[in-house]
Amino acid sequence: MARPFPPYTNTLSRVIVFGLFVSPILIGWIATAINWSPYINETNIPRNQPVPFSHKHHVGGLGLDCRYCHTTVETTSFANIPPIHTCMTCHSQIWKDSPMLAPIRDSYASDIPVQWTRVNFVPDFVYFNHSIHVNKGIGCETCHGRVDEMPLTARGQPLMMAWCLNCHRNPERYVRPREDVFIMGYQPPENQLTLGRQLVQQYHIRKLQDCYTCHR
Amino acid sequence: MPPIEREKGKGRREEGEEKRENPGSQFPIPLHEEMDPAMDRRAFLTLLGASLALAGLSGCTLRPPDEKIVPYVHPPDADEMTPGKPLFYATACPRNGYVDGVLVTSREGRPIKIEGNLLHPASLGASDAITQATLLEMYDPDRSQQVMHRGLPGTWDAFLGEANTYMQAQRAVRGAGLRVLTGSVTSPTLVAQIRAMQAQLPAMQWHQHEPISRDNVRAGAQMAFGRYADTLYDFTQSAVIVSLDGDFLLSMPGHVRYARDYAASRRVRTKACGPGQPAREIMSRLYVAESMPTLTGTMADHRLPLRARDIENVARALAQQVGVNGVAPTEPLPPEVAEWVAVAARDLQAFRGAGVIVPGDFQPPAVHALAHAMNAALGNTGKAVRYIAPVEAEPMDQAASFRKLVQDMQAGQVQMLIILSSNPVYTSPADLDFAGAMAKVPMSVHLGLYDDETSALCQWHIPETHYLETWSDGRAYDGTTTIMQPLIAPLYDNTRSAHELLDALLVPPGRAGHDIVKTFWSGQHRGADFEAFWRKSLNDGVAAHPLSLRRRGGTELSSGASVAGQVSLQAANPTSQPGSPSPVPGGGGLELIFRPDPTIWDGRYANNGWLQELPKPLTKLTWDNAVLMSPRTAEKLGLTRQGGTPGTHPESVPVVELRYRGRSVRGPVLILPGHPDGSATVTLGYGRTRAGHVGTGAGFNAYALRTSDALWHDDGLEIVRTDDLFSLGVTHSHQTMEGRDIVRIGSITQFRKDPHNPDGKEHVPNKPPMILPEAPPLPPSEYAWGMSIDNNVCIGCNACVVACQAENNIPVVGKEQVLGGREMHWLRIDRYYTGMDMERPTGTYFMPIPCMQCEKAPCELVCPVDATLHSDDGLNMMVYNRCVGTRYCSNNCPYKVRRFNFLQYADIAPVIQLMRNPEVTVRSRGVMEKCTYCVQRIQNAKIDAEVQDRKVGGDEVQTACQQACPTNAIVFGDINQPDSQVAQLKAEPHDYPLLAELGTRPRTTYLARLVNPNPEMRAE
Amino acid sequence: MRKERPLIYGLMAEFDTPEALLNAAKQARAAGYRRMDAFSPFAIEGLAEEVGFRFNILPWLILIGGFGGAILGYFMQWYGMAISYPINVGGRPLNSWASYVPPTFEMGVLGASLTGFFAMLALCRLPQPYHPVFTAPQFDLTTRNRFFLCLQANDPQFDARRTWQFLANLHPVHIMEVDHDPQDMVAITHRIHSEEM
Amino acid sequence: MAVEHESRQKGLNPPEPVLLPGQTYASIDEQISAIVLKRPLTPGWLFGTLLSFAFIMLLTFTIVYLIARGIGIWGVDVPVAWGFAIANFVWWIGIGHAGTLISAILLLLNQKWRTSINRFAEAMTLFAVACAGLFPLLHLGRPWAFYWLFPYPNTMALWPQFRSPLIWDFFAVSTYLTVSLLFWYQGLIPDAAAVRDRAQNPLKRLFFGIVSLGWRGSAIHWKYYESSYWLLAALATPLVVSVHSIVSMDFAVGIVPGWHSTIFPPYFVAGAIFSGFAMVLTLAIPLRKFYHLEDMVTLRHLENMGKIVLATSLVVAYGYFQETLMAWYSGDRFEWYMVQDRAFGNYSFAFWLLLLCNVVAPQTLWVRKWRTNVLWLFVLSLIVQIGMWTERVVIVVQSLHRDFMPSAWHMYYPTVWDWAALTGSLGLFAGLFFLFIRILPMIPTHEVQKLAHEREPHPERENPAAAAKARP
Repeated sequence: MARPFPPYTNTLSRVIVFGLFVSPILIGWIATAINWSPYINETNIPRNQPVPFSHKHHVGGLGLDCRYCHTTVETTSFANIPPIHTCMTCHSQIWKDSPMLAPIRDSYASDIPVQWTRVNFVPDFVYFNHSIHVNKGIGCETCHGRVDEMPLTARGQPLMMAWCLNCHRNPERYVRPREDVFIMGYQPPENQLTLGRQLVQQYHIRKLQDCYTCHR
Repeated sequence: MPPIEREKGKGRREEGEEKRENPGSQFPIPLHEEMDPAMDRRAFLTLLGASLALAGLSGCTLRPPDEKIVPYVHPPDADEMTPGKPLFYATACPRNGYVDGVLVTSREGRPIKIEGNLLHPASLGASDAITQATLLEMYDPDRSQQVMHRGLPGTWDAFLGEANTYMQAQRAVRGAGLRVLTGSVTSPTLVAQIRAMQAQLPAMQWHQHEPISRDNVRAGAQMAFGRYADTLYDFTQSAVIVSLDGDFLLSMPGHVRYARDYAASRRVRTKACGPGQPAREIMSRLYVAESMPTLTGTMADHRLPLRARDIENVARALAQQVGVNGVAPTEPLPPEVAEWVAVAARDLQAFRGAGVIVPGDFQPPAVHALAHAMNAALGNTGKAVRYIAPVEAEPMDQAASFRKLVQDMQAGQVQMLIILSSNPVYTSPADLDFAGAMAKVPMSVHLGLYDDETSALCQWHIPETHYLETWSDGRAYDGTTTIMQPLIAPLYDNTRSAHELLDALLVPPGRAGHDIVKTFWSGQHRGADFEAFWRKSLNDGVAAHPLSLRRRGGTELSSGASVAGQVSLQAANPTSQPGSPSPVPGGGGLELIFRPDPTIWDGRYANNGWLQELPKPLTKLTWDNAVLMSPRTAEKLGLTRQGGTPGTHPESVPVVELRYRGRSVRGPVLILPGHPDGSATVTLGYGRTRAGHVGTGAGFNAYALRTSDALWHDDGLEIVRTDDLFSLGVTHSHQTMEGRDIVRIGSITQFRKDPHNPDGKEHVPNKPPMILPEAPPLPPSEYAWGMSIDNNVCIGCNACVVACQAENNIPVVGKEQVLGGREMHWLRIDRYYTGMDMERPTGTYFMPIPCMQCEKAPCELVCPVDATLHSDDGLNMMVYNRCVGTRYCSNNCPYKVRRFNFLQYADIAPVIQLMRNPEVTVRSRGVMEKCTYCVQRIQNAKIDAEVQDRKVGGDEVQTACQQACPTNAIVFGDINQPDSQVAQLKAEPHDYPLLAELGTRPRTTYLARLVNPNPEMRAE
Repeated sequence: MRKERPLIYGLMAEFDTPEALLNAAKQARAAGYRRMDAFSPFAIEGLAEEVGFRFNILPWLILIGGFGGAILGYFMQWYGMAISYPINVGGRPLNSWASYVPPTFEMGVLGASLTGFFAMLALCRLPQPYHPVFTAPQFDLTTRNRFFLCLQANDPQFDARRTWQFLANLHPVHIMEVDHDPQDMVAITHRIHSEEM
Repeated sequence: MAVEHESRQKGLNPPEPVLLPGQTYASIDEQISAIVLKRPLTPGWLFGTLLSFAFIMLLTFTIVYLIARGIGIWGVDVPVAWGFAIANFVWWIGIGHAGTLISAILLLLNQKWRTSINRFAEAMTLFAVACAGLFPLLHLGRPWAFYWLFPYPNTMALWPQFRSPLIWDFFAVSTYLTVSLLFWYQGLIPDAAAVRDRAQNPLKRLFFGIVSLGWRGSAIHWKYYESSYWLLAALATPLVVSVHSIVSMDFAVGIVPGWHSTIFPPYFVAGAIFSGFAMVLTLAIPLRKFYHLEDMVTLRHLENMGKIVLATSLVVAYGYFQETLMAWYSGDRFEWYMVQDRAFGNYSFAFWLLLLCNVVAPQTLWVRKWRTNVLWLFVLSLIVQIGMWTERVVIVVQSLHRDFMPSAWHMYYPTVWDWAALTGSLGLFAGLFFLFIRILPMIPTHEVQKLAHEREPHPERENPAAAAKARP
């Protein structure tokens, strides 16, 4: 009669059966990991720009205030990208021949805007409003990270829904006094929670979990 | 207009899936192709910003694609624009010469919404469906963008060259061969320009042709006063209103204001409920004798359907009974008509000086003369009825004028014809062969928004700038003047306004529109500070100027009394009334009635998807016109609706051939309850052959039957049934309420007895006993949004529907989809008939149905993915980006207010993207959507309030529908604040929730409809 | 008693009726054999007990699996709806337990069934494509119409000759040796036979 | 006609045995494994398979087009947002109930006659559930997002909404599929072993060797096997009831008149068994004919199934009656209108058709002569399936097309794609089944052998001929 299966098939088959158990879990775990990883949410990945603008230099070094360029951040939903005009206020005086700044000068002359690459953005169906966050004592740094340490700007935080909710559910952990909003490298006090709760009261901050807060 | 930032320059778009679905729409290629390469820089940047949003459409990798972000080169002045903040500009929307004041919302330099202008007397903040829809007209990709010369692309300079040679020739003959054809004109600037032209070329002639002409009104005034005059009504003053085929709620100039005033006279409140809603338990009474069902008729307490030609007779009888001397009915009245007349007459007598008689624009002059006489005899003149000098710059008998023009053209006397923003080839009466006559004109110029039927026959076609891109001016029905300012630089280069064209012809190369208008006004302006006047006029949208002495009224004709004198004098000897009794009845048979279309008017809006898909108020018909007739007439002709034959839609209707005065047209039949027997109504404006992708081929052309001697109705119609069937996209085909508690209808008398049950029926209490234990009460919320809709003053005019469509980026789906029951309107207006017999319904009632925002929402319970759920402040949230499209919520919604994107409906044409409201997500295929109470407005209001550390006011947020409503029937607000208007309205006794027995606890509730019948009238 | 690992796996007797097999198993048991197994095309009442089947743990495992699944199921729903992201849905309570019953039940059944099936495999030491008995000639008939009893060599009672004798007394259709390594099967059987005569 | 002839000559009393005499262990095994191992490709089988594959192609094309264009290619609209897709889903799930029912409930009830039909009944269950599972996915507006119905750790920190009957469906159907699969597979193991041992072709040996997991029929194996098999049956029984109850709750939880009814769960379950057994008949009758299994699938089986069809048909009829009665008795305006519209409205033809098929036609089974008439049973089984499908369509479409607001009422017209999806799924079902009967033993050998053993202890002794024949 024909020889039956060789002995090693026992081990083999058992391994396979075990694999059937484990593989779905493993695959799911890997998928989740990827989904939460910077590869997807692009955290800390510097993006190339037509002009290698350095926040490190301008903010960290020269100590410019965020609002010097992003003028509308306190009043509108959108923290505007500064017009070329703003760049030229200084760079018509200093570095005015630097080849690095050629695109800026060209744009200023030709009136054709420079096309920057977006770094921080949320999907089109998310309605984020800068003014309300800034006015309620959420620091720029809280969402954008230490911009003053970014030679080339990168996304400082994952900017995904779970991350947003984290703060919307516990604002007291992140809120800071209004006057400190634009400070980089702000050190939260030891009593952040007590201070936070007090500020939440004072600024009338609510825990907004309603979908309509961001999606319309 | 400033260039814009990319950030807001787009309609919000759904996530990845949709991007994957439209790989074709990669910007910028398609947009560039659409635009003239040499387009103006600012306009280009305007588009650039928008279109860059589309860059995201590429690629579908795991990671989102790189997005570009484009800053200004030079920042805009802070007062001009802050990115992310909407701006509002006042201007005016012209139609048939008259303008309605509007306030246009602009985002980053792009107009995205048209609303009424609070300061403008013809609007008072409200607007109508058509006016709001003109926004889409501006962004219409089919708009003419290219100077055309004999059907081939030409250039403006070439045109100017050729035109000049002709103008020179004309100067030689003092303009004997020059003709200018316009519609009705109220624009002072335009008039001045034409006058200037006439001054240079005395022999030239100015003809007017307005397809929806008001010749009857003018002739009527002539008859009564011996001169032209416009009539103004003030329904707030009136206790008894009698309309003789006068549809003052939808089609008359000033109808928006009239609706507002009429509603004021009908609104019933037990307590004062905020501004404009005083406590009053009396109603005006409305009698309507009409030749086809209109919105005015549906509001009537006593409605009398009559063939159009019988109206005059009723007018005579009524005049006789209210004491106008020397008038008598030309033929005896049938009993029920006689009774109607008698009762109405008694009522009018009882309320002398507090009544109004409104003649219909489409009724013969004699009816108007009689109305004037009656108003005078009853002492209404000077109170509810006032007369002003004509608002039109040059009133004339347009029919005659147009006939003259055609004759001249055929006689070869016309060397140069300038057609300003009208489409005579399509709209000309069938008996005048305008198209044929065009062949005899060596130089014809057509200025128009579209490359249409007329431009096809003209030597030159000049693309016209839309009024939102134009400096101009115009006057409202009451004479109020508005200086119109552009919201955006013309989207397309080469476009010219009428002003610019005429100016260029007079003094080549011509000036810019801004200079023309401003120069004119600086000429008009007496007194020092012109700039102040100019700025204020632009800001208010109402010119503070002699042309309109008072905000309301215009130059008074003369004291009411003396007018009354003239009138009675005239009316005393009817023989002196030319052409009466009119019109000459034709050769028997059925009566054919022509009416403007309630949505696309005379056909000029045929390419407007919003209006094409807007259900016509009564028939709920979309995308087509039809032969409207009463059930009995249809039965007589054997045209009752029949089931489908293979290959046709199962609900198809028979197609008939209309034979009238030797011409014939084929069209589908639609049975309209309440239509008088023995007549058939057709609406104008359909059957366009060169309207554009949307309008071409929709419906049949009723102009082909219309003759210049009987523009509105005449006998002699023969209806022949054909074997063909046709499918009509009717969105609401069921006539009755099936005895369900939907619209509550009561009488004012019953209301005074028991305000809680005005209809005298038993009702399920608002909160029925629940078998299950009550859910724990929701945590106390800061706000509780709610809405109250007053069925009593809703006239079903559709203004709210279009407002909603514009505000919420609601797509147009097309006729096929409507046939499939997939129209997308978040807000629909239901129309129900009451009475056993659809032949003679006892009433017609409207009910706007937005989402009820139920506190116990059945839809939420069944959504498997939490895509629809409840917010703290009581909104029934719909999260598009979470929706997987099971459509269970729609099944479980008893009000059927949910709409589903069965296919990719959202239009991805780049130019349409510019129009989108950036505050609202554009929904992709496969997701559910519905009314959100304009949550974007709520959220922004909240944010603004929070930034200022204050609370949102109870009436601070206005929904789009509320804002547009001419009658203030819709009120939205925070019911947590007892002093808010909505809270007060919900406290009214006759407030009720729809389908209360289901226990859904709607946040939208209704106020019962009340009628005020005359007890003297025998019940039918 | 041999101390070293027995040369063969065991002795196998082939019978042609279930009854004969059952009887044989009984006798073997009576004769003090413990390490044995019986093979048949279909289940035979009481056979398992004879060849040394004791306590059936399977039902208890399934019970545990079932409750485990159900508890997990309800916890998941309660946590998701009431703790992790509490949202007002249709004005219903956050912990609307009634609505959570169906998934809870399904999870319970799922848990139980999975445990049941895989525990069965585990207890049967399956999958096990190779087993010495497969090498026995004619053993393939065990899935058709033959019934086998195998006395294993590692049984303390086992002694090749005596056991053979014992089996022979049960009048099987055949007796054969089952070797660990099928290769020299034939040789061994030859030797034994030669010694017999 | 051969069938009638057969029943006449066998005489009708006493009731048919569940296994005809003269079968030995060997002959049973021989006959069953032969179908898989020895039987050549018959043109009939080939034709059937190819035909069903043609329909599978149709299905595939429909799916591709559906995903490309959107759900709008079907006739669904507002208010009728669910159309054929959901009706098909419910119908298929219903059919999928007979298999587990036969194998589980009848096993517990110790019904001997189940043995020879349960294998392919279970296979039928699997394939039906597979077809059913297709539709809820396809009918989503965004099918690619279906996994949002499943709780998984996502960056949105969101969960499924467990109050929704659709989620219950998701759990019920997936559980049901899993359990039926286990149950079916476990039953298959010993038979796969049998085929393995018969197979000459090494590939088939390998295949069945893998499938049988090295089963060697040890007494211990049998012990655990039976204990687990019984317990699975005990679990499957409430499961099978729960599944269709939950499916019925998709409707019963809704407030739509014609859906919102407490009678739904029992009446859906009965309907499921009804259509399910009809499907078993549809499959069993040709099978026993073409593969000459009259000895094992006897008239007794068919008759018993006929009885069950009759009984369930009565339950279903009671359901219809209850619905109408309650609509009238409750005095609910909407319910009552719905009932009237069902009987006399736009879709009344469907309503009367389903009454004819589901209530009237099965009554013939009171007569034993009809009940044992194989041809009539076959025809009737088809009628019943048409009837039950129509019932689902009526429940879904008719109830929705006229609910609360007369203004929103609108008709539903199926498009060609609706029909394509339906016929396509039929093709898928048939195709799978054709493959199954070629590849796997369609009758559980060991159970039939046990049956034979219980009937006569020593079949081999009594038919040495057969025994000899069976000896390789």
